[in-house]
This record gives sequence, C-alpha cells and structure tokens, in this order.
Amino acid sequence: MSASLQNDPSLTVPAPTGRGDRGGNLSIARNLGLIIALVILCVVGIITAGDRFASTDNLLTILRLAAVVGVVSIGMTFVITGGGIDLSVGAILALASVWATTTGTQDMADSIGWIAMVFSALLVGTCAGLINGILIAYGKVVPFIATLAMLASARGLAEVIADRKTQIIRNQGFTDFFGSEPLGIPFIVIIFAAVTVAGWFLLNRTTFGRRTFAVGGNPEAARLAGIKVQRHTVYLYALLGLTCGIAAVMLMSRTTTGSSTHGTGLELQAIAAVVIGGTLLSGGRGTVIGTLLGVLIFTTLTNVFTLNNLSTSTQAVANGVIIVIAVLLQQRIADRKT
Amino acid sequence: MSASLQNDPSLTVPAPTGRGDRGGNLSIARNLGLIIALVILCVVGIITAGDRFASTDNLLTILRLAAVVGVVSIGMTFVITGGGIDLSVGAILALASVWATTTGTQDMADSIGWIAMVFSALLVGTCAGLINGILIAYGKVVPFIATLAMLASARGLAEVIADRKTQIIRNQGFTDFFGSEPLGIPFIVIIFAAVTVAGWFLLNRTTFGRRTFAVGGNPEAARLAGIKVQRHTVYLYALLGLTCGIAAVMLMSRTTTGSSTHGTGLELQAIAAVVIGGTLLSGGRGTVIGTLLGVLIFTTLTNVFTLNNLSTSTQAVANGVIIVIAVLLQQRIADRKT
Amino acid sequence: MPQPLLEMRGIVKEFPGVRALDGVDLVVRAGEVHCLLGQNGAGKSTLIKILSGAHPVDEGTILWDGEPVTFADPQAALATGIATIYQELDLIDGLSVADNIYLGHENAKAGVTRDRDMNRSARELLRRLGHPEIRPTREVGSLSAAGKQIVSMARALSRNAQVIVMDEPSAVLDPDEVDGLFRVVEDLRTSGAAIIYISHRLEEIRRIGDRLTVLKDGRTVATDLPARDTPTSELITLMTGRTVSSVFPRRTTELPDGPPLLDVDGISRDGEFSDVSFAVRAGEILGIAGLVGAGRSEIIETVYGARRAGHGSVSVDGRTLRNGSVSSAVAAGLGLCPEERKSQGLVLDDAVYRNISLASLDRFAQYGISREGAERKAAHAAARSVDVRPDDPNRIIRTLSGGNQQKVVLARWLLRSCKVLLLDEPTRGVDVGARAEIYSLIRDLADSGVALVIVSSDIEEVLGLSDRVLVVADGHVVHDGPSDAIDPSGVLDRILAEHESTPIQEEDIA
Amino acid sequence: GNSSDGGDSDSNVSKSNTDNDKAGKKVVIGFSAPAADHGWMGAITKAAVAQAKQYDDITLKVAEGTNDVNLQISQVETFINDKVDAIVLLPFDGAAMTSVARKAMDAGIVVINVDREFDSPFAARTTVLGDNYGMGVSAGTFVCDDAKGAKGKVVAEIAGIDSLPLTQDRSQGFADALKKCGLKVNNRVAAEFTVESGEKAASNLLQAAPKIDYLWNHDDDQGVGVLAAIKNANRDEFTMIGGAGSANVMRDIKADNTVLKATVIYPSTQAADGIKLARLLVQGKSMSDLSEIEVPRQLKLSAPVVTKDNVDTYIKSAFES
Ligand SMILES: Nc1ncnc2c1ncn2[C@@H]1O[C@H](COP(=O)(O)OP(=O)(O)OP(=O)(O)O)[C@@H](O)[C@H]1O
Ligand SMILES: Nc1ncnc2c1ncn2[C@@H]1O[C@H](COP(=O)(O)OP(=O)(O)OP(=O)(O)O)[C@@H](O)[C@H]1O
Ligand SMILES: [Mg+2]
Ligand SMILES: [Mg+2]
Repeated sequence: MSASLQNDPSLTVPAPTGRGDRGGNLSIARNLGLIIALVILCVVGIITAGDRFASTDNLLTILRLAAVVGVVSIGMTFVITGGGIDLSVGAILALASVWATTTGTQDMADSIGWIAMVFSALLVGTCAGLINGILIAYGKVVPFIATLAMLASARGLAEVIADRKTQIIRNQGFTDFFGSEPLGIPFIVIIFAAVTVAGWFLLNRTTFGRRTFAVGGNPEAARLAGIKVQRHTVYLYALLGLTCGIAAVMLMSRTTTGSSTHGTGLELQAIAAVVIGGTLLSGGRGTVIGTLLGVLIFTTLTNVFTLNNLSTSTQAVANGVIIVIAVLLQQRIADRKT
Repeated sequence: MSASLQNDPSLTVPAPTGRGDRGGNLSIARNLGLIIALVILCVVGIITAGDRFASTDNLLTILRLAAVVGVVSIGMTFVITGGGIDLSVGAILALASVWATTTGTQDMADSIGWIAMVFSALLVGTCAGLINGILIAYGKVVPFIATLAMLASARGLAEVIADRKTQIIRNQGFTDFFGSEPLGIPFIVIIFAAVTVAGWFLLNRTTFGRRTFAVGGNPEAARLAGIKVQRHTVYLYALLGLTCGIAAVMLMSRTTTGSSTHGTGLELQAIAAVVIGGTLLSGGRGTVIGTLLGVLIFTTLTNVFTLNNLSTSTQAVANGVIIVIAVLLQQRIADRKT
Repeated sequence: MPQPLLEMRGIVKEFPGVRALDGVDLVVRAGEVHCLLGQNGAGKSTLIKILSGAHPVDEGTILWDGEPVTFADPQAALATGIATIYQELDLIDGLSVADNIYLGHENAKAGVTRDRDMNRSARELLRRLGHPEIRPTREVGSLSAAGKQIVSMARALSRNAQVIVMDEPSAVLDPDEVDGLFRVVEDLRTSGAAIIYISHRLEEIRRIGDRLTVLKDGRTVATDLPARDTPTSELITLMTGRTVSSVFPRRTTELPDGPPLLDVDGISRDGEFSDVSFAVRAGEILGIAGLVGAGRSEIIETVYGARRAGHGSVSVDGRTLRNGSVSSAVAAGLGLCPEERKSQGLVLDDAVYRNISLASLDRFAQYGISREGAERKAAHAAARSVDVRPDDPNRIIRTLSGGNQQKVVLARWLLRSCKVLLLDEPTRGVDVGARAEIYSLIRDLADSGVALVIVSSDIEEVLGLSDRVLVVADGHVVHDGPSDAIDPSGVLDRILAEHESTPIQEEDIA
Repeated sequence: GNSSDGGDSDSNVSKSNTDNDKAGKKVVIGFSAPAADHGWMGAITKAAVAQAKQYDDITLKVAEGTNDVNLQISQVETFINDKVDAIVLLPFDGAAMTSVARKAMDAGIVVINVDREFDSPFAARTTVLGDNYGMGVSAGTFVCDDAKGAKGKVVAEIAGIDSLPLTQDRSQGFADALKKCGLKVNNRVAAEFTVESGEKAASNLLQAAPKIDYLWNHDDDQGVGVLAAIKNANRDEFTMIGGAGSANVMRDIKADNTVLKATVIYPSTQAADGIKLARLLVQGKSMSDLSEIEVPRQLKLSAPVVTKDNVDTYIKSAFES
C-alpha cells in the first residue's frame, strides 16, 4: 500500500471529539462546519436574491417552516442519542392532528375551550410514543421495525378516523391563539424556540440527559450502574411522541386543519436534520444545537431554491449534492480542530 | 495440573444464536418464527379466499410481486450485514430504468439488441452504488446521509432525464424475452430465484461473504486481520447498486416502461424485509433465507388483503399490528430454542 | 551476536493531547521471548500497534532483518511475518471459531471457502493449544473471555509468523491455561520464532522470559535486562520510579461482630450454579476462588440482580432485594465492578468523570438538574484516589490504556460509597504499582465498614485479601472457610475433587 | 409514448386570437403544486411553465413540488414576501392551504386555486376545477350504458391515492352512477398514481376477481402498469375505462386492440388555464369570449368520456404521460 495511506487519519482510532453541546472548543469545532455551511447558504441567498432573502419577513418564513420539523427533530435527538430511531413521527403527527380535530373533540373545544384540542393532540402523541417505547424496551422489538409498524398503523388509523377527509378547525379561539404574533414573532416560532431551549437544558443539564447518553452509549454498562434502562427508553419515545403532539398542534394552527396526510416524509427530514447535526445514529452522542443547525440548513436551502426559481428536479439533485458537500466540509473542519 | 481439566468444557458457554444461514438447527430455529408466520398467513389466505388464494396463478402472482423488491432486498442484506444502510435503492432503480429507456438507449437497442438496455440499467445501478460506497468508505459520510443525498439526486436526475414522462419500451425483443415463461414460470421469478441462490452462496460460502460479516461485526477487528475494509464497503454498495439495476430491468419488463416514479418507497420495504428476516441493523449478522421469508411475508400479506377486498387504511393498520405480532412470535420461539 | 530480527528505533507516536511514545527503542532477536514491561499507560500497546501496522508511526524507524520497513496497514505487517494478539479481544462475534482464525487468509479456491479444510486445521491448532473441546464451527460470540483468548492465540499461530506479539494474553486465563500457553510459547521459541510478551504478572516473566525492555511514560528506560534474574524491586523501581511493597495489607483491627450485611440464601440458576449461600458482615471481605468458567461471575451478577435468580433470595441489611433488579440492588447499597470492563462497565465514548459519576447522578443533582461542578470535582477526586492516568477527568475513556479503564470502574463505586461492593477480577490488567494501591483501597473500604466480595482468578490474591474464602467449582460451593486456614494448593485440591466426582462431558469434537 | 414527436408539451398551450394576448404590464406569477410523483402532475407543471413562456410579460416562479403542506405553505409565504402579482396554487390539500391563500389575498395578491378547492371563498379570486365527482359519474354512466341494464355485472375499480379527497370524490361519483342502473363496485383496490403501483394493485386485483366485466382505473399513468398487469395475466374478458386522458391511452383507444375502450378526461391544462387567468386578472382584462366583464369566480372543466368514436377530437390536447 502506498505511503500516503500512513497519514490517513481514518486509519487511526476515532479521534476523541466532544460529546454533547458542552466541552468548550470541541463542540464549537464540531458545529463550526454546520455554521459555515449555514453562513455560505445565507451568503448565496443574499447574492442571488438580495433583499428578498435578507428580510425579516423571509427570516420569519424560514423559521415558521423550520418550526414543525424542528420540534420533532429535537425529540428525535433524544431518541437517537439514546440509541434508538423512530420512523413513525410523521404518522403520529397525522394521528394526533386528526384526533384533535374530530367533531367530538371540536365540540368539546367549543364548550370547554380550545385547550381540549391541544390537550388531546399532546395526549395522542404521547400515548403513541409510549406504545413505541414499550414495544421496544419491554417487547424487545428492534426500533426500526416497531416504529415502522407504528407508521403503518397510526396513519391507517388516522385515515379511518378522518374518513379520508381533511378536517377543518372551526374553533376561532384556537386559530387566533396560535396564529398570534407577539412582538411580531409568530407564536409557533416561539414554541419552537422554547422547545429547543428546553431540549438543550434537558439533554445537557439534567440527570435525565445524562442517563440518555449512558443508555445510548452502552446500555449494559448503564444497566449495571443502576440505571433503569428499559424505563428510560420508554420515556425517550414518549417524549418524542409528545413533541409530535406539539408539532401536530403547530401544523393544525398553520393549516387550520387536521389531516391523515399531515407529516408525510417527516421521519426522514427529522432524522436527516439530527444526523447532519452531528448526533450519532448509533447512539451515545447527541447535540441539540447541532440539530437546530441541521434543521435551519435544510429549511434555508429550500427557501433559497424557491427564491431562485430552480426547477423541482434540479432542486432535488442540488439538494443531494449540497448535503454531501456540507458533511464532507464539516468533517474536514472537525478533523483539523482536534 | 491434571489433563482432565484441560478439556474443561466450561471454557465455552452456551451458544446463543447461529450466525448466517449455516449452523444447522440453530438457523432453522431462528427462521422458524418466520416460517410459522408465513404458514399462518397462507392458512388465513386459504380460509378467507379459498381457491383464489391457493392456485398456481395466485402463487405466481405473489412471486412476481415479490421478485422486484426481493432482488433489491438480497442486495440490501449484504449492505446491512456489512454494517451499512442504503436509502437510495428506489431512486437508483428509477434512474436505471429511465436511463435504459431513453430514446438514445432504445435506439441503440434497436440496432444492437435489447441487451444494450439491460446493460445500461445494470451499469447505471452499479455506478450509483459505487458512488454511495466511495462516499461512505473513503469520504466517511455516514451511510444514512450519503444515501439520503443519493436518493434526492438520483430521483431528481431521473426526472430531468425522463422529463417527467413515462417512457414506454418499444423494443419487442426485450419485452418478449423478459416476459417469457419457460416451463410456465415467469422469467422474472426465475431471475429472483437465481439472485437468491447466488446471494446465499456469496454470503455463506465465499471469502467475500466471510469478510462481509467481519466488516459489519467489528470493522476495526477486520482491519487488524488484514481486510481492506474500505474497499470491501465499496464493493458492498456497488453490489446493491447492481441488484437495483437488475430490479430495474425486471420492473421495466413488468410495466413495459421506465419512469422516474418507479421504486417509490422501495427502500423501506427492502430494509423492513431484511430486518424482519433477522439480519441485524447494526451489522455483523445476516441471512439471505430470512430476507427471502421476509419478502414473501410482506407480499403474501398484501395479496391476502387484496383478495379479501380490505380498504387501504384497514390494510395499513393490520399491516402494522401483524408485523409486531410476527416479530414478537419469532422472538419467543428463538428464545425457547436456545 | 547475530543480527537482531527486529529493531525499532526512536519510535514516536502522538495522539491528540498525548505523546504516547516519545522515542522508544526495542530490539528483538530470533528465538527469544522478549518481555515488555511498564505501568498502565506506559505505551506498550501503542508500541505493538505500530509494529503490527494498526497505527501509523509519527517518527522513528523499524528494521526487519536489518532492512528498513514501513507497515502501512496490518496486512503489510502480517505479510512480513508479524502476527499479533491484541490486548482488546479483536474477534468477530458473529463468525465461527475457524472463520475467525482464518479471517483475512481464508483457505479458499477462487473465492469459495473450503470450510471443511479450515475446520480441520483450526481443530489442529486448538488441539496444539490444549483446547480440543472448542469446536471450530462454534460461534465465537458464545465463547467465554478465556475461550476467545484461546481463539486469538490460534489465529496468531495460524499465520506461521516469525514474530508473535502477545499483549497481556494471560489476563483472562487461569493458571492451568497459562501453563498451556507457555508450552506453546516454548515450542515457538525452539522453532526459531521471536515472541514479544507483555504482562503485568512478574512471575510469568520470570518463567518464560529471556530478556526484557521496560517502558516508562513513553520512553525506554531499560533494555536488554535478563528476564530471570533482574531483582523484582529493581523492575518495579524502573517501571514506577519508586518502591512499592506488593504484600497484601493485613487486617489491623478485629473483625467486628454483627449481623450479616449481605445475606445470600440458596440462589440458583439453571445450568450455571446451584444452591449458593453465603453471608458477609460489615467490614468483612469474602473471596470467591475457582477456575475460569466455574460460574463465579454468574453468582455475583445474580446477587447484584443483573441476572434473575431461579431460586433463592438476596437480602441487604435484612431487606430482601427484588429479584432481577439492578436498580433495587443499587438503591440498597450494592455496587459491582463487572468482569468485562469494556462491554459491561464503561461508556467508552464518554469522559472519565462522567463514567465515574454514572452511578451517583442523583447525588449531584437537585430536582433532576445536575450540579456539574460538584460532580466533576468529586469524580476527579475519586479518579485520583485510584491514580487514573493521565490525570484528566475530561478524557474520553476509549483513549485510556486498558489498566486505567479498569481503575475508572473502581472509582465509580468509591464515589458512590456503597455498603456492599462486589468486585469481579478487580486487578485484571492492572500494573504492580496500581495493584498495591487497589489492595490498600480494598483494605480501607473494609475497615470503614463496607462488606466486600472479591472474585479473582489469582488464587493468591483471593487468599491474601479476604477474611473468608468460598471455593466454587462447576457451579457448586465446594469449600467455605477462613482464608488463613487454606493455601493455594488446598484450593486447587478442592476443585479437583469436585471435578473427579462429576464426570466431565466432552464436547463433541467430531 | 416517449416524447417521440417532440414539442408536444407545447401542443397543450392555447393562444386566443384576441387582444388579450397583446403584451401588457409585467406580471409576476408564483406557482406551487404537489410533487410531480406521477405523470398527470408532471404534465400539469409542464403545461403551466409552457403557457407562461408564451407571454413575454409573464415572469413565472416555480416552487419545488411538494406533498408536505408545511413546506407548501412556506412557499406561498415566500411568494407573499416577494410581492408577486398572482399565485397559481394547486394545493396538496385544499383545506390545509386555505389560510395561507387567504393571507395572500389579504396582501392584495390574486390567487388562482387549481384542482383542489379551498374551503373558503375568500381565499381565491378564481378557482379552476376539474370535476372529480363528475369523472366518476361519467365512468359509471359509461358502464351503465354499455351494460344496457344487464344485472349482476362484475365491476372493479382501481383508485388512485386513497387518502386524497379527490380519489374519494371520484369513487363516490362512480358508485352513485352505478347505483342508478343497479350495479355496484365488487372489487376495489387503490394504487398510487404511478405505473409501478398500478401494476402491483392490478396484479392482486385480477387474482381477487377471477371474472370481471368492467374495470375503471382512475388514472391513465398508473393505467400503463394496469395494462401491463392485465397482459401478464392474459385477461381480456372485460372492458376497461381509463381516467385523466393521457395521449398513450387515446392512442390505445384509437387502435382498439386492448381491453381499454374509453377514458374520462381530467384536464391536465388546469394550471395552464390558471396562469392565463392570473395574467388577465392582474392586467385587468376579461375573458373575451364571455360578455361578462370580470373573469368568473369559478371554472369547472367538464369530464367527457373519450371513446373510439370521438378520440380524434381529444387526442391533440392530451398530455404525454
Ligand atoms: N487512540 C488513542 N487516542 C488518544 N490517546 C491514546 C490512544 N491510545 C492510547 N492512548 C494513550 O497512550 C498512552 C499509552 O497507552 P497504551 O495503551 O499504549 O498503554 P499500555 O502500556 O498498553 O497500558 P496498559 O498496561 O494499561 O495496557 C496512554 O496515555 C493512553 O491514554
Ligand atoms: N450464555 C452466555 N452467553 C455469552 N456469554 C456468557 C454466557 N454465560 C456467561 N457468559 C460470559 O462468559 C464469561 C465467563 O463466564 P464463566 O462462567 O466462565 O464465569 P467465571 O467462573 O466467573 O469465570 P471468570 O474466572 O472469568 O470470572 C462471563 O463474562 C459471562 O458473562
Ligand atoms: Mg496495553
Ligand atoms: Mg467470570
């Protein structure tokens, strides 16, 4: 073999990189690639679309778009860090949105307030997540299969409940509340920000977060250190289910509907954002900030494409190429810094 | 110390599971759950649909349906056993089918024979797989992201090439050859059988297969044993690309078209079949027979549903529930046998 | 003097933040057993990984038969004639024994493997190693750690190499198997091969070593020393830079009378062990002796709730533990240092301090919110008390040397201050200096009222440390008594007696 | 077939020979549609783009086709930020896009709703609709006429994506029309508008129903697959009716050598019409063939049945799938 291979860093044991969002300069290095990618995207946006890109309105448009997938991606960060995966998020979102907009729920909302709709969306999301978690932790079904089954079942159930009709939200209070823009910021963007901060705090500053890293990093070691691994796994999926419920409410407010087609393809978007962000698919390493950056990169990309009037197919090709370049870039930078 | 102690059998502890398809009775135990699930499905089919289910025609219908996803699943078994994953199979299939049916290729086929179409489909598939492999092995892009990018790019490219039109195959030789039914067996079913046997042989009886297990089970250990892990990884993805090319030819013959919409959702179907079959998503353990059973279970399920005139939503719900039950069943049986 | 077969000169290797090797020299001649000594983290494994092509070298030259060579990858080293048994088991769990032995140099024709031939020659190798009972078709993942070590050795032998490197091969073997290993080493030496042998057990080096090289902090501090008659004290001083008395610290106070703290009552598990009972008082050390595979690990894992007991019960302080629940055991004050630190003990990609505090998270948290500073400080103190090197609590565990990883697991339970501590092979892979420290730590823990259960394959260690000893053979307790009333040969006699009374089932070798 | 006769995408473009085609003030139009994951939808986008090219005064912005309402909403938001003059919107889900369309209208942008209706009249200035229910009725009526009152005919249906309201409408229309002559749908499967899914669904359906008299397939693009499956199964005892009206299918009808005897048109020019209307509205013009001064609020395109007898009339405007 050639001598050049000797300097190939890949041949050596993986370089120690920072784990979570902390660890000082390491984590900045790890996110630096993402930040650079985002900055480049923004520069491209400004060059090609000028003020149309660099306006408050456009920024809010990007954030509004990012909010739904963002909230789910934060939840997904926990599940993936904990060594799992969830393909059913889009279906759970659909089921929650449909359940929360049935005539039954809407009637209830009319009498006791729109909170009934929010509550039922969150409840349905959490319960579906709980079922995923129980199947995986106690039933020992591999996450991929368990959540694939949930994907099929939840969407099927949503269709049955909705009778394949898009359900329109009549409750004005609901639309007014979630459609409001305190200080000019859309309410769902505020929710997204709140979920991100809460997620960051939970992952990096609490024992729950610490256990998540341990469970994902080495479940056997975690178990022998006295952590209730199975129970924790259930919590993780339930948490993700809850974020799906929140996302359902956000999408309900955005579309003023509940529908069994909501959230189609959401699972791949969320997983991609999490993984691009630097969370390891094999578990044990996760970063909420990275996920946030991942979501923003994908959304900004779409925005720049739309502003530039690219054809759909070209957009798809460019999308793929840009993702790969971003990842390669990020790796080179991370390698250099450590 | 006495000689008798040297033979202490307790140096070895009870065996948990067999590895590949070898290991005799162990592998039967591992597949027993799947076989039982398939038998139950067939019994349900016979009870509910009688002769319409239990006829040669229907059997061939099931096999024809299984053939396309089956061939890709065999390739996927290799990639997953080798520790990877590929989300781009459907898109690669679409690209290969479109490329092989452009007017250019079809004109060539008219002059030098339909083999030109087959050849270009296989070539496009293999090259796309090669790109995946190189990105993953040498570019160190995680398989999930690399193949997600390929998914977007390949389908976008297919749309550009096809100009979003369904391309109809004019070459009669092609349709006749692949549409033939030697001994009453559809040719594509024969291809499926051949690919399965070849896949089994390659995985279980060759150094290539042995190294696939090693690379997936413990890449660092494989490297230390002198295996060229990166090169092997490239081979694995190229092989999967090749099976996508084969599947493209099969689908072209079945639908007499090439289209950028071919193979939509194929990735999840193939991965699900492989994982249900008992191949570990984390790599190092894989079985071609299990994958075959997995594919047959999914296809038979759809067939039984359709024979019974179930609505798509009900099918989806039932699908999810049945998958979970099958997996739970299989685990209980495997646990008992070891 | 004949030309050395292998010379490594001025080898330098840097990892991010550490200079693991800082100009190491190593000269090996054909037909010798060359021992490599050094503390945990001295750089022994790193040196041999450079030799085997696993790591690229930063600086320095390697001469083979006087010719300079570079090993770009493991294949190059293997092709030159250097085979390595790595410290961390490097086998593929999903493959069979024979497949693992011949991985990378399969017996194949046109890519099609000849399984029958490989199985036959694998069986031959295993027989040569004294382990015909390991079936070549068996899946490696189902073997015990000792079984895996044997397969690793068979794999190195299968390469017919001129230099065979063995990085702590004896760590998981019992004395009997070490004898077998040494017979093979002897054969190899007579046939003209060179062996580089790494071990922390000085008595082994005395038995088979010819010459030795001592590493300290990434440098060669002594070379060409005669292995047999360099005084132990000199070796220890060379390695550690100080003097260490490696005697077992004796009990200074009288064992206080009192009710048992840990009470194990007739626990059994099908096919593993049956009807095991013992009780340990506060301040008492119970040793469990036996050969590898006797079921000792299973017993204490069951006590700890990591395995569900088929029969019997475990109680701490009079309160019965929930069967099969580790968290209830931990809540009741139990702690376990498991046998396999990598797979059972550590989150390899996490920092040292976070691994140490893993069992004490709640102590450093208020309403579920971690108090990071306090946690890091306490964990750092615990790491210091067992002398984890380098002294950096933020280091990722994976980059620590094997022995230092073991110390991190110990530190975890020191931090948690539990009532009952179960230690499975606590000194496996730990150097002489650190071992003495661990012994005195164990002593101090006992003196402070902790009840300890220690499993070790080193019979001297069990007897030296414990107040009472349990001898286990084939899943039965064959002896239970004060440890000063029995000596190592007495222990072995009990085990042998048990073996003779129960016929050994031969595994089918066909 | 393949775009063998070149430039056929332009054949769907119409130009009226009135003043309306004279260049007027510049019009910026934003266009957003679902993902072009099947032939008809691909044809829709292509026709819209081709139509816009006919006019020098139109600047068309095409957003990435998507089935994700969240993304489609943000595309409309981007158009609003961009201050386009008009938006031609084929929503993935009409109801779900209503509120953002309304926001656009409130911002003074002319919104043309295509194919899938909003649930508020204030959300669009004009709506161009294909008649999905009518399609089903046309297909059902064709069956009834052909059966000539015979009872007990076996009718099968291969629907498109079942979770879309338009599929439900088509099926409803079909069932209602059949009821009038005492028939019903005996076997129904759903595909996904793609060739591959059509082939799959049809293979299984043909097994489920050993004898069929009539088969209605909702979409001609998936119909290519359905026909392949029928050929694979060697079945020819029934009459098949298509849907949407692709050029392929019309050629098949004309050739009259397959089971396919008719198709129900579902115009793929709706979005192109939308573009034209948007231009007229922004430029303050009217539809010159109507005496009405304003562009009407709703245009419902009819769903005629194409058979061998009238195929020549329609084949020119059919889309190449
Ligand atoms: N991949 C790595 N990245 C960073 N540092 C490493 C890596 N591998 C080893 N080191 C460091 O190099 C030094 C030498 O480690 P090495 O494993 O060679 O020690 P050793 O002598 O084999 O110890 P032991 O007796 O405990 O096995 C240690 O400080 C260790 O932390
Ligand atoms: N069924 C099994 N499958 C896989 N590994 C097992 C199984 N049973 C036990 N082991 C592992 O094999 C190892 C050795 O078990 P063994 O029965 O030899 O314990 P022991 O007598 O305590 O030996 P040691 O002296 O190594 O501690 C343990 O680490 C245990 O976890
Ligand atoms: Mg070492
Ligand atoms: Mg043990």
